[in-house]
Amino acid sequence: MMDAAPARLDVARVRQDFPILATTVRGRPLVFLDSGASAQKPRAVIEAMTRCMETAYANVHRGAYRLSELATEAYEAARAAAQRFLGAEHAEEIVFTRNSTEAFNLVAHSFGRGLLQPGQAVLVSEMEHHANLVPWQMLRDAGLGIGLRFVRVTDAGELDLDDLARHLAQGDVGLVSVTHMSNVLGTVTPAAAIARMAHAAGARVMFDGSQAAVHRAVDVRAIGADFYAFTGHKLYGPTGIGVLYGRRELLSAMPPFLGGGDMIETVTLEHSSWAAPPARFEAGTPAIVEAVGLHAAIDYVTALGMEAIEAHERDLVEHASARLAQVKGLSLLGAPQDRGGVFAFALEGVHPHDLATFLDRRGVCVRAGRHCAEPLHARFGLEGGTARASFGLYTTREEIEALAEALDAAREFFA
Amino acid sequence: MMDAAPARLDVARVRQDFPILATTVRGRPLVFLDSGASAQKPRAVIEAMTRCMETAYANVHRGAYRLSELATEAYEAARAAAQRFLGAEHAEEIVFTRNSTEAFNLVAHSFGRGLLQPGQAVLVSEMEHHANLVPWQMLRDAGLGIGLRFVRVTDAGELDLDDLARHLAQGDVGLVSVTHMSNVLGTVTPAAAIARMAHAAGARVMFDGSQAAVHRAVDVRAIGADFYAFTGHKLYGPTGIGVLYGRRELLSAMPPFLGGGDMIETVTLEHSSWAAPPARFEAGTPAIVEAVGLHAAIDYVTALGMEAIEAHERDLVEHASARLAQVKGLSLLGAPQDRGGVFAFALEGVHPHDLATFLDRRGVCVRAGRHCAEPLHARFGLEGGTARASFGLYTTREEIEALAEALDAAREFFA
Amino acid sequence: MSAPAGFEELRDLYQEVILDHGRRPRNHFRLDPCDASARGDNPMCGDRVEVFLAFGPEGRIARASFLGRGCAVSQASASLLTETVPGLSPQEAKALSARLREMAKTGARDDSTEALARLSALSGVHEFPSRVKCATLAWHALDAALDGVKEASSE
Amino acid sequence: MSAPAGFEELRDLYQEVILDHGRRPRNHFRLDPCDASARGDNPMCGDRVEVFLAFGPEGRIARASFLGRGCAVSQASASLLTETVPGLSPQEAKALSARLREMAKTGARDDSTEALARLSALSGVHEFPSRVKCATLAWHALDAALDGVKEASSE
Ligand SMILES: Cc1ncc(COP(=O)(O)O)c(C=O)c1O
Ligand SMILES: Cc1ncc(COP(=O)(O)O)c(C=O)c1O
Repeated sequence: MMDAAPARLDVARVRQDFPILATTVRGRPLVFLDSGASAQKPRAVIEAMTRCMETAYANVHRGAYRLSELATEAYEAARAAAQRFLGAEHAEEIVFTRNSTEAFNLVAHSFGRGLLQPGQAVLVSEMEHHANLVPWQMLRDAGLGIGLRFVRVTDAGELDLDDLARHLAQGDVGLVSVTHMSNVLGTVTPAAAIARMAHAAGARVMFDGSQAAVHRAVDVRAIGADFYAFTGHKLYGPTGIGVLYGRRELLSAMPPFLGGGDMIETVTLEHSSWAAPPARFEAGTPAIVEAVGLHAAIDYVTALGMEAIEAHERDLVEHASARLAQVKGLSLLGAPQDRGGVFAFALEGVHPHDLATFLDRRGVCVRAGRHCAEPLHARFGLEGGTARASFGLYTTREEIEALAEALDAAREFFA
Repeated sequence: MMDAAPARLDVARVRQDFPILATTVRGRPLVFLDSGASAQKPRAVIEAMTRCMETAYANVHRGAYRLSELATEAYEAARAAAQRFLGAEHAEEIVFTRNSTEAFNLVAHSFGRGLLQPGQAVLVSEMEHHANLVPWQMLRDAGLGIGLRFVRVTDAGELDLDDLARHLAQGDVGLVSVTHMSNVLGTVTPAAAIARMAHAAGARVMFDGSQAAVHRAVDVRAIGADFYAFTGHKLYGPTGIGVLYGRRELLSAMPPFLGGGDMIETVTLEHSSWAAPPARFEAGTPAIVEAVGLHAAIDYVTALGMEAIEAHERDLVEHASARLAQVKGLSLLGAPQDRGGVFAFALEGVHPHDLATFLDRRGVCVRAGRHCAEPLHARFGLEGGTARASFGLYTTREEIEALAEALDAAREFFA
Repeated sequence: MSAPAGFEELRDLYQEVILDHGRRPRNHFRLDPCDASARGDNPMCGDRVEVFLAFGPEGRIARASFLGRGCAVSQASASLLTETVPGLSPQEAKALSARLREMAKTGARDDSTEALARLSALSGVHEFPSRVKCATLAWHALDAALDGVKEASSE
Repeated sequence: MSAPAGFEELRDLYQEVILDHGRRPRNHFRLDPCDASARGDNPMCGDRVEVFLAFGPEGRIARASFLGRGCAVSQASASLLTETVPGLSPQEAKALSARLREMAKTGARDDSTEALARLSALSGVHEFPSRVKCATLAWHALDAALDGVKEASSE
């Protein structure tokens, strides 16, 4: 590909990078439409992990020998890759966590207890994944006088910015923590506008980029994010590693989260002092091999180009919106203006679980349930859950066609 | 090997299972004597992870399709493997964590805040790794009225059981948390006796098995452990995964640790209820591929036989004790009766860091520093640290010889 | 029934009796008054079944009903339950419940009694591990109701 | 000196001047009274260097000394520092410190001044990334002392 502005994704070639896409399920080709729950891994990621374990493995930060230095360099190179990927100013602003969930717990603990004041409130939205809700409930219930309030979601499935403004106007909001892209509605939220509103009201802002960072180029400085989280396994990377971005002044002012080795400066039996970020927030032996794998994943999507990935997804979303509209009895959850590759839906007369089982028999993998977003489902009166199809960079129009046909067949079967 | 009671380790063959052991460092064969910091990975582990990602990957606990069921089965099979490995009664007593460090933080948080009472104290020892010290300091400093005291270590480097008895006699100890094997002294502690003493005094007991589980067969029921922790990467398994064993009644009575998806039962905006253990303590997408890798590691050491591994290590320890005694100017830290394959030492006139650098040039990897056990080094007046050689199941007598010769050379070089 | 070709395995799970009971659940109302009731929740998927029991003079189950929401399998299983347990003593009902759960897990049909033969339609679920809980949810609730517990533990 | 064969690279780090200053550090005492001092700690390995400075009438450094414990590299570096900075203004000393840290990282020798030529022995450390901090610890303490800070940040 000589000329590439913007590069188009050669999906057929891309699919060859993912060994699992060549496998079959009960003799049928795999149509994997659950990338929103976790994405498949390209060979580059698998091989980077293998190479690390076969040729350059040792614990990091500890040894005074070459192998350990190599491992440390690889680990810190992964941090630098995450820094570039998010457009962060400093590598020390990148903390490796287990996943997004831990990133929210870390901020709820260390920012929540360290920098929020009694009487202040955290503001999340009705469309949050439990990862960006339960840690704040636990903070609220810790008896520190920190409140928790909720920004409404419109019927179209968008963040209600007027409601956000109303909450901020109360003057007590210390942190706004909202998703950058809903894992149910697909809604991409106007992060920069939200950050401006939050900052104008004196609040800090955290974004849940678990979905967004997979589908769109993210620049935390352009957005104005104070914290930003994403999770490796959804970005075609390994399980067991996630990323928390936090602005340097904030991380530096925050007390630690977990205690143990590597996060300390000095330790006596009676007292410990803390290392500077990011070490302060990375207790114990980190997910070294997984960091190396995440680095490979970041390199992989960067080489394809986040713009090309986004363009491909926009094409899929457009196609899927049109095609799913033709499926009789199907109703989509939400109709956001800016949608990433996620569609949750109900099929008349067919419970989502029965539907998922039926589709699975045709090799079509979708998820059924409430997708760790129970309050959102309650908001839309869908306590029984929805089925959800979510796309990855390897998803094709043909797969969307296979889904649509299978939906028609399911309706007939269960009628 | 037809007859095998107890099986002997065929070390030459075992070494072929570890790709990295065939590599060279600056043109010299790798003599890896830092397994105590992190062990190398056998091909079986690497391949299990690769196979998972290439053929059976999806998120767990969530999908109603075959691939996700397979991933869930693999993840839960890893839990069952850890259960068998530790001799636990129930699979639900196994919680997957990132590493040992997180296991201690989990217990400090959920047992410490949930089940310890104000006025009670936690008892750790002077030889603990920071992972089993700093979380308790943080608990002590949380203003809950929970104390922290320290059991002395004898000059020989053993746990002072008389001092333990004295502390327990005060009647306020709620939890004894001590190492099952020191990562510096190599001391294997009498876990069953400690548990009996603790229980007789009405205290619960937790063991740090990060080192012990690698070197000895562990049976948590035989020991009488209430909690037991180990970390995957030291057991020839992946980074990013650790294991916490907790007795069912205790785990069931404990509040959660981190909040998010999968650890909840129901969630509304205002309130969440918790899932039963172990899910309650595993928030968010777990380290799925790493669990599969850990399973392979457990199968690997189990197939070799923990007894055979222990016998091999005892042979190495005996040999090393004798051989290192011949090195001029070398003094070993501690002289425990029961020592696992770990030797920390000082070489007269050579600082540990200079020593490690020197040894590295001969391909001999040892660690220098305080090995995340600053208080222990202070206890022995070794604020400047020690050098440490630690063995794995692939360590040979020849490697100990290489170490000893390199030590002689170092002394000459720096003299 | 115009199922596409190649879906024979689906028929193991969605046998006609399941589809029928799933579409038109029997005894789908609240028994009021009732002597015992309990709710079963599957938090993972949001399925919910509440089972109501009325006992006859000798302590046998006289009537059973349920309310709930969920997939065809969970609703059919609850519906079949309400048809099957009347006439049984609490012990017999619990034994039946245990058999049912066994069938759902292993797929072993059991035609030794008429009641079991009818319920054997649910054994097809064993090929679908993530769906086993759908088939057993109502039976957990039954056990809880017989034990005097208000909420079934989800196993 | 009977270093075994094949250890030429080690000589890049442990040049005679380093070994010498490491074995017999110069100015290894507490300047008392002193005008400025600061401590540098490397928590990872326990190395510690405290640098003491006395200024002359025009504000130039008149005398320097240090106390500390640590490896040959960190002690030699501190010892060389105390020999090199007397006579420099605070600004000159900080510029020298920056050059030293650059050399330690990149390995680039600098013989443009006599002081730099002497310190270039420390440039060998660049091949040993985990040891770079050993070579720079005293210089961080120097910067901190000149800034009036009591503890050097470990970079
Ligand atoms: C005795 C002991 N406890 C705890 C740990 C901490 O293990 P991890 O860093 O994997 O959490 C280690 C290893 O560093 C150890 O040796
Ligand atoms: C929007 C969103 N936030 C948070 C998460 C949690 O990610 P993880 O389970 O990797 O912590 C997910 C994925 O499950 C998600 O989609």
